[in-house]
Amino acid sequence: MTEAKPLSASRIAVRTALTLFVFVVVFTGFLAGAYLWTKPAIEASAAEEKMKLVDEVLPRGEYDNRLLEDTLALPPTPALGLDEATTVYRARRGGQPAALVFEAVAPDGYSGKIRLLVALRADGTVAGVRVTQHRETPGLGDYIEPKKDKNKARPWISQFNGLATASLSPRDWKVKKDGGRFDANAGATVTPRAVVKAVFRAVEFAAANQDALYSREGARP
Amino acid sequence: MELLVAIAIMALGAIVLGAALGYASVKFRVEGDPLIDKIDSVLPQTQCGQCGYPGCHPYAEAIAKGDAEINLCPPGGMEGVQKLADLLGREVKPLEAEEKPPQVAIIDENTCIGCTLCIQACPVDAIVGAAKQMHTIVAPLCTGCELCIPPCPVECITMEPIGESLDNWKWKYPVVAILPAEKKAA
Amino acid sequence: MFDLFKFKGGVKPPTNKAQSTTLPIAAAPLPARLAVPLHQSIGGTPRPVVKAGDTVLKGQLIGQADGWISAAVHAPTSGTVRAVAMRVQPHPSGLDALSVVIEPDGQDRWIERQPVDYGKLAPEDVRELLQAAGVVGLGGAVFPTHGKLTAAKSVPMEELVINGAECEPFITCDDLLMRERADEVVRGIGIFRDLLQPQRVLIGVEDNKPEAIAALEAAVRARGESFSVVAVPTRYPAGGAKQLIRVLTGKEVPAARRSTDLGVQCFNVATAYTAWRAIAHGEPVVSRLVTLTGNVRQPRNYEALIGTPMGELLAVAQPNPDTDGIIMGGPMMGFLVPDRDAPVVKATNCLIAHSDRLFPPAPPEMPCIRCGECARACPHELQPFELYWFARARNFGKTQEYAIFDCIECGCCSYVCPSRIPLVQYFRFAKSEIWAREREKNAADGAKARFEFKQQRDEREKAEKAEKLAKAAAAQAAKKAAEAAAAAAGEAKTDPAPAALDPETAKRATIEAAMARAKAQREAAAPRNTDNLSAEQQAEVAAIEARRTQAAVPPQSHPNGPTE
Amino acid sequence: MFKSPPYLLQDASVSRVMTQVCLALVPGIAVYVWLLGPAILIQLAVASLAALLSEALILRLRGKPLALFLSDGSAVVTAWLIALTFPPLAPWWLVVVGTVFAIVVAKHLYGGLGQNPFNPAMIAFAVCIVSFPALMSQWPSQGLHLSLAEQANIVFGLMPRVDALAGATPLDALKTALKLGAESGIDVPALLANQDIYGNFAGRGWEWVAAAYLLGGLWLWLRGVITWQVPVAFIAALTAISTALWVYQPTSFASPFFHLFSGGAMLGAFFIATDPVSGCTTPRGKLVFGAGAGLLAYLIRVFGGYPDGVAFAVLIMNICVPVIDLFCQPPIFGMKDKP
Amino acid sequence: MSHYLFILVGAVLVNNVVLVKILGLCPFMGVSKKLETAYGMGAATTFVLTLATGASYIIDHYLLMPFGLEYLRTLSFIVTIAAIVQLTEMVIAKTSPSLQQVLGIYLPLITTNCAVLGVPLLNIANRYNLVESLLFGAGSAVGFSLVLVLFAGIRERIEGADVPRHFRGVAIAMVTAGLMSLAFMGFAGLDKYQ
Amino acid sequence: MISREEFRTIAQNGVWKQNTSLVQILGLCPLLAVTTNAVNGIMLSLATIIVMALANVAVASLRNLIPHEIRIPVFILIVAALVTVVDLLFNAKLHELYLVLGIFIPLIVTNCIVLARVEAFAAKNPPLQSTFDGVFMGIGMLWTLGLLGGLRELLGSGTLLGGIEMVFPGLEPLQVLPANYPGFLLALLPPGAFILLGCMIAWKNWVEERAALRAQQTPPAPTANAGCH
Ligand SMILES: Cc1cc2nc3c(=O)[nH]c(=O)nc-3n(C[C@H](O)[C@H](O)[C@H](O)COP(=O)(O)O)c2cc1C
Ligand SMILES: Cc1cc2nc3c(=O)[nH]c(=O)nc-3n(C[C@H](O)[C@H](O)[C@H](O)COP(=O)(O)O)c2cc1C
Ligand SMILES: Cc1cc2nc3c(=O)[nH]c(=O)nc-3n(C[C@H](O)[C@H](O)[C@H](O)COP(=O)(O)O)c2cc1C
Ligand SMILES: Cc1cc2nc3c(=O)[nH]c(=O)nc-3n(C[C@H](O)[C@H](O)[C@H](O)CO)c2cc1C
Ligand code: SF4
Ligand code: SF4
Ligand code: SF4
Ligand code: SF4
Ligand code: FES
Repeated sequence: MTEAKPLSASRIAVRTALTLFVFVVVFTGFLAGAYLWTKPAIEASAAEEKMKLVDEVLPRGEYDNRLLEDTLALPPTPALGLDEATTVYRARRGGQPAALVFEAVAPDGYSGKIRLLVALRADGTVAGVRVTQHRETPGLGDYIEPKKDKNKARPWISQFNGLATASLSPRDWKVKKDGGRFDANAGATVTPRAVVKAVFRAVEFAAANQDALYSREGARP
Repeated sequence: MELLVAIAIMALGAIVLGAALGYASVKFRVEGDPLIDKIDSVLPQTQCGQCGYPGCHPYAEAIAKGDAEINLCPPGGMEGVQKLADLLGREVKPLEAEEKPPQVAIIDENTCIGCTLCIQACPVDAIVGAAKQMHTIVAPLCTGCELCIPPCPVECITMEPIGESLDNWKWKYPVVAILPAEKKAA
Repeated sequence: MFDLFKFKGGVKPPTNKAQSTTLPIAAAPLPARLAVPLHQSIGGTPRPVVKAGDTVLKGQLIGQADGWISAAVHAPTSGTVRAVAMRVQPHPSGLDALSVVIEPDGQDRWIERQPVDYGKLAPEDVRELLQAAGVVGLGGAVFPTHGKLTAAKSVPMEELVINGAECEPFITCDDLLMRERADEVVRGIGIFRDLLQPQRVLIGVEDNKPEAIAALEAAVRARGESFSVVAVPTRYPAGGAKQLIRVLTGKEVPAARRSTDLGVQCFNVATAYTAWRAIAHGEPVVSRLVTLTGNVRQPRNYEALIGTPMGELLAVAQPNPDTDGIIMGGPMMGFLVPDRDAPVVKATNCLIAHSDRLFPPAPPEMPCIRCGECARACPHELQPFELYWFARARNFGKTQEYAIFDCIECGCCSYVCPSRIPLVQYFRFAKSEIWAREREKNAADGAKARFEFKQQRDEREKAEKAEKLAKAAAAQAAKKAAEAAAAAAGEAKTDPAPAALDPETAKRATIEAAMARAKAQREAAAPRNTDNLSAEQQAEVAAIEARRTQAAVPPQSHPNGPTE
Repeated sequence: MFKSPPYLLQDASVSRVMTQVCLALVPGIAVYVWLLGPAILIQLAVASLAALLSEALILRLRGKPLALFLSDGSAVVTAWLIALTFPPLAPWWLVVVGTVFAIVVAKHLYGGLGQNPFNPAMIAFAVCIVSFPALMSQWPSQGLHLSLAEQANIVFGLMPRVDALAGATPLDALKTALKLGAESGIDVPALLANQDIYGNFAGRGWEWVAAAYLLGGLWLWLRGVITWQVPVAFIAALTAISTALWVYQPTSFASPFFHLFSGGAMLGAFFIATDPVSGCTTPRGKLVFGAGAGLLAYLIRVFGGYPDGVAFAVLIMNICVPVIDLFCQPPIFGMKDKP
Repeated sequence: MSHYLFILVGAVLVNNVVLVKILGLCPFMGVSKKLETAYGMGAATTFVLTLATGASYIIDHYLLMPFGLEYLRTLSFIVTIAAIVQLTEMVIAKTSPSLQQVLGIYLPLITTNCAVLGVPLLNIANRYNLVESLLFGAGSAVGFSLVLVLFAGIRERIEGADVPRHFRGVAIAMVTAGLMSLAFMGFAGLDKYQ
Repeated sequence: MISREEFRTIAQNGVWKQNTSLVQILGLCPLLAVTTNAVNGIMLSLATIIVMALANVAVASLRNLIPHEIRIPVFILIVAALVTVVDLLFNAKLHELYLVLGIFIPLIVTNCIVLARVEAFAAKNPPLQSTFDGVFMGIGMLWTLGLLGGLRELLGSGTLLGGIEMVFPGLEPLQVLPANYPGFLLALLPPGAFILLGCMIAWKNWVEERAALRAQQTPPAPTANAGCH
């Protein structure tokens, strides 16, 4: 190392800043290049990811529009248990409303919020429900997630599939233990109660605002 | 365009940080290394050079610089290694040489020729005597480093283990009565 | 009545005192040989003033006090000094120490005793008399008594506490002393009182010794003194000086301070007795009361000469056949004497014949369950289990944080421990390790200072030598210049150096053999770690080597050295 | 012969201490059996066996004397406390997993008796409730009367675990009810009025078991096995916080009586938080430890994710023990005026 | 208001960075052998972490997001943090040699403490605003220091225990951290009202 | 170039002797956080290997250009750039796994191993050695993460290679233990990770002790000869 006579603080500062500057420019450039190169792939896989989720609640065959692009921004909606803005996806078939896919939150799970993705057909039947995020007790309350459900053939969450909302009274929207029509694993009824309640509220909300939801101007293809 | 914005923003940050760092590195420079003194205080100060350095302080410097292992000082023993490991957060390593019991040098008074060679060699002035006179080692001052042995032309210096007396007797570690049920691991 | 305070902790082991109090004090028979250790008190070891072959009289000085904190040692009986040599000590280590071995002549002849009226003496003279008479604390600590007889300058002396508690089980020598010689004890206390001038004198006796209390009270009354004889609750270690001071005065003496700083001083009753004998009868301390008890047929207190072999003394009490050892002191703080020949010393208040029947071996040591019993029993309110935890792990720094040096080794903690851990042993181990370390550290500091001094000196010598050389060179250059100037014609000049070296090379041959040997040895020692040294280090090593070679020069001028 | 002073020793031993703890548990166990059936006896046996076997195994592996340590009784205390905190009809392997984990990991990895920083029994409970929450929250429903043989069959998996047995403890039931919240119209006093579940003042049956633990605990204190600081601080803290919230909103918070006599409160106060090994040892430290455990137990059982909080509260306080003790060192002899 | 309290309690206890989120383990393991060093490391980390959350929030919101440069987060955050650490180090070395002696060897380790980068990233994932970010950052740091100190206390005690040979040292420390983490699961749910 | 001997030491150090997880006790966060199954652990290790190797090359080649006072920021800059590239790649190609690994991909930057190796090795050694060092350190990390992940998975759910479908769509996890194995959930949670890692470290201590014992029992031939009478 060169043991030159000590430079002044400002000289050193300038020298260091310049060296760092050069390195930063080079590496940021490199990084930005990489970003631009992978960008399309990332966007594609993000979209695919979303579609995969949607596919679980709403079969592809039921609509023909590009669902991810026919969206509506929803402000925070207490009826859905949401305290932040979300997006509603609108499925159409031949231009006609087919189904709504939207998020809902059950605030009163055993250990906090349970986030759901709900698909409600235009005819008032539930196409499907999926849990997207939860913190329920592993091994006890987590059977709401089909992957964790011991009953692989008919996971608990699939009970919602095809429910005709119109034919149900509010009393039915309960677990069997409370006199409703939904099963629940013995020893863990807090979680299903919360989910059932949330789905019920979400479906009611969507049904009541169906027209507005389908028609309001959002991003249309 | 995006690329240029990215580079511009990062470059701005780089200049600010670089300037701050460069400035601080000059303004806050510290001299000396307090670590060396800490290490030195752990070393036994026998000054025997068995570590391969001319005395304890140079060895401490070498450790602080990261040039030397912490297990080179036989007089410090495993305990010293342990202390250094604690101080520096390094792993404990077994000592390079085996530990010796404490000892003092004794000069055979009949053989000594009074050459003063051992006086020069003793790092801690533990030998008294004048040229052509018989030399004696002041036992309490002797650190047992053995440095005086090689220079003696007539081999009159020997090392003797320090015996137990009422002054240095120590209570032993209490015998632990719990013994393995089965034969002790041989 | 007197308001008593309490000390925390303590235990109540069975006292076992009744056995040895049935008979009065008797004189122990004269042994065949006495070995009197010179070091019998805290402080400096007395210097022997007799040598083998000397005849001595009873009470004749044989060891001169060495320094102020030290006490003289005297011949216990008349006879001949057989040796001044290393003899086994009454110490757990079983190591030897310098002792005066005396063969009694059987006549037990006193030297001339000089009673004095201490009232006429200056206090310093009284203290010196006590030192010369070898009066030391007989409560166990054997601290030279004269050293404790000065009041602190800044604090008024409030209480003089006299320790007649005798809290250890089995021991009854103080009890019998107080019963039979109460008057002399009270007179001895009078001496202490006069020297220290306390406001009150409190004599503390455990309430399980009613006879002693009665005797002392009678003696105090008879002498017209104002001492209070106080019965304190029987609880070990009520006789510990700090505990007794606490109980009687409410003062707590911290470990780091002296009791005089709090205006209290404490003496054992036997110490007071010996002080009186020394002053008023001119009798130095040559004997003491020893309780012989335990696994013996006839427990009793004896007045035994210092230096009596313990085995021989104990035989007087007729030990049972299964006796397999002797405990010196009580069962709580005493220790098994490693050798039956160890002599009775001033600290020997009791010998207990040991047998497994009397003291069953402790069940195996279990791990500490942190139950806290020991902490509740500790009279010094320490946390013995923490001390143990760290002592066991050899974490001595932590033991000091937990105040290991406040531990008085009373044994209460071991006594109560459900895990049967020899806690006190761990503490003794830790303490002696810490002391050893302290010694080592002092030695290392000294070594470092001397090393640095030597280095400086070497530096200076080098510099001086260089200067001298430079001067010589300059002088030579000047001379040469002058010569050159003189021989202007430019004669060929001769170099004087080889000529100067010649005689030296010749001399060197004479000790070549020795040098070769030394070199071989040096080389055997040298290679260690030298191969991967940095350049500077190698340079430094080379410099050291150079210095050594240089140092080898001086003796070469004395060729006949090796044969001397 | 190696002997060291003092040569006199008091007549005391670890096994005696542990035996006294077991004895003190007996009244509680008796009431338990009387009111809730004999299944607990099976669990006690299973746990004790598992504890002794695993302890023997690991002692062997570590080359320690078997007889000495097996007879010290500490493993049995651990085992009994595990059995008493697990649901009485839990499958046998659950108890075994918990016990083995307690003995091997929580106790012997730290060197065995006396050296474990965490309470082994509570580690067992925590491990099992975290790993097997379903099984750990199945308590026999009230009024379920099964014979010893039937209960044994359930425990050993020979009989299906009927749903009827999936009751909940009073604490759990209360918590579940509260979760349904105001909209379900349930308030605490109404709920607790249900004699079938809540008995006289806490859970039906449970209140008397707890009372018996209290009795056993007092006996331990009289015998000097435990000191007063931990139980008193524990109970005081639990009472204080539960009273405060109860007074503040009696419709949503249960009374202090309920909290003191349900779940593991009494067992915890006298037998678990008092574990000398894993708890604080200084007098003031014990007060802090007990109060902290009581407070946390309440917070966890009322606001947290688990029906009862005693186990986690004790474990959390175990973590703090060294630091608490460090700051609570009592002054030593002669140093009282100095801080 | 109570929302902020829950964020804080959540960060300190319920979602403790070390024991629940599993971040910052290397210094947690490395600097917990002695209580003394644990105090120092805790203080230093608290300082750096709080500063880092603030700085990264500002960078993210005012430099990166407006230009859609989110992919530069990692890069810009970590470089900023490294600079902050180095500045802290220099300032400490100059102003407090005693602190430097205790922390000298460990301060550089802070840069490689995952928590210091992880917490800002979690802030973004949680979409916290500035105040929330700072609270979460400070809470995490306090949580880190708290468990570090408690852990050091236990480790000092275990030093003296008769731990089986092969488990001595890091292995038993790891087991201890596991049991601490188990105990911390007891806090689960205490922040659910957030 | 690199000698065989050098190569062997580098390999040995990386894989066993200086194993980052078991000996250096560094890089613990990913080690414990992502090893809920073997696949996660292995994939993250692969990402780390790439970063480490490239970072070592970069630093070793540029080491003479970097001024001392900004050494650390520049090293970090290099590492961070590489990590971001890997992050982008995972996002693009293995999106599901990307979501599972979450912040632990960007956290490779602060993985102490990477910087420690850069500081300790690459900054002082030529590029080739540094590359190998990075790769073998990574391999050491890979097997520990894989093993720990596998153990946790097996104990926790009775399966192996869970999550393999995220890397190779179409493959299925193996059910190793009986289907009615209740699952020891603790193993999948943080406490289980800590405890199992503790056991792995103890296991390594045990292996080394045995190796040392064996080496002692069969001393090298000449010594044995000299030892006999
Ligand atoms: C540790 C633990 C975790 C639990 N987690 C859940 C859960 O996530 N979901 C749930 O519904 N019940 C859970 N429970 C059970 C509830 O506390 C309650 O007992 C149950 O939901 C009541 O169900 P029941 O009405 O069928 O008796 C848990 C219980 C325990 C002890
Ligand atoms: C170096 C030294 C000096 C002492 N000086 C005095 C003193 O001046 N006055 C005094 O009363 N005691 C002095 N002592 C004695 C102790 O403070 C204490 O009183 C004595 O050891 C008896 O205590 P014990 O038998 O309870 O252990 C001294 C002790 C030592 C070691
Ligand atoms: C635990 C313990 C118990 C003691 N018991 C007594 C005792 O019973 N009687 C006694 O005179 N001294 C006893 N001592 C010694 C006293 O502390 C103190 O040294 C003595 O009273 C001072 O007087 P002295 O200098 O005249 O010996 C005991 C000391 C300790 C540490
Ligand atoms: C008063 C008392 C309470 C105890 N409590 C427990 C306990 O809660 N859990 C436990 O495992 N062991 C307990 N033990 C037994 C023993 O202390 C424990 O197993 C040790 O932690 C093992 O080292 C207790 C022992 C006593 C004396
Ligand atoms: S070996 Fe130890 S004692 Fe000797 S000089 Fe070196 S450091 Fe000092
Ligand atoms: S006398 Fe010899 S052994 Fe002793 S210190 Fe001096 S040189 Fe070393
Ligand atoms: S009495 Fe014994 S077992 Fe109890 S705490 Fe003290 S040392 Fe430990
Ligand atoms: S021996 Fe020491 S620690 Fe034990 S009780 Fe006595 S003073 Fe306390
Ligand atoms: S990997 Fe080292 S701190 Fe996280």
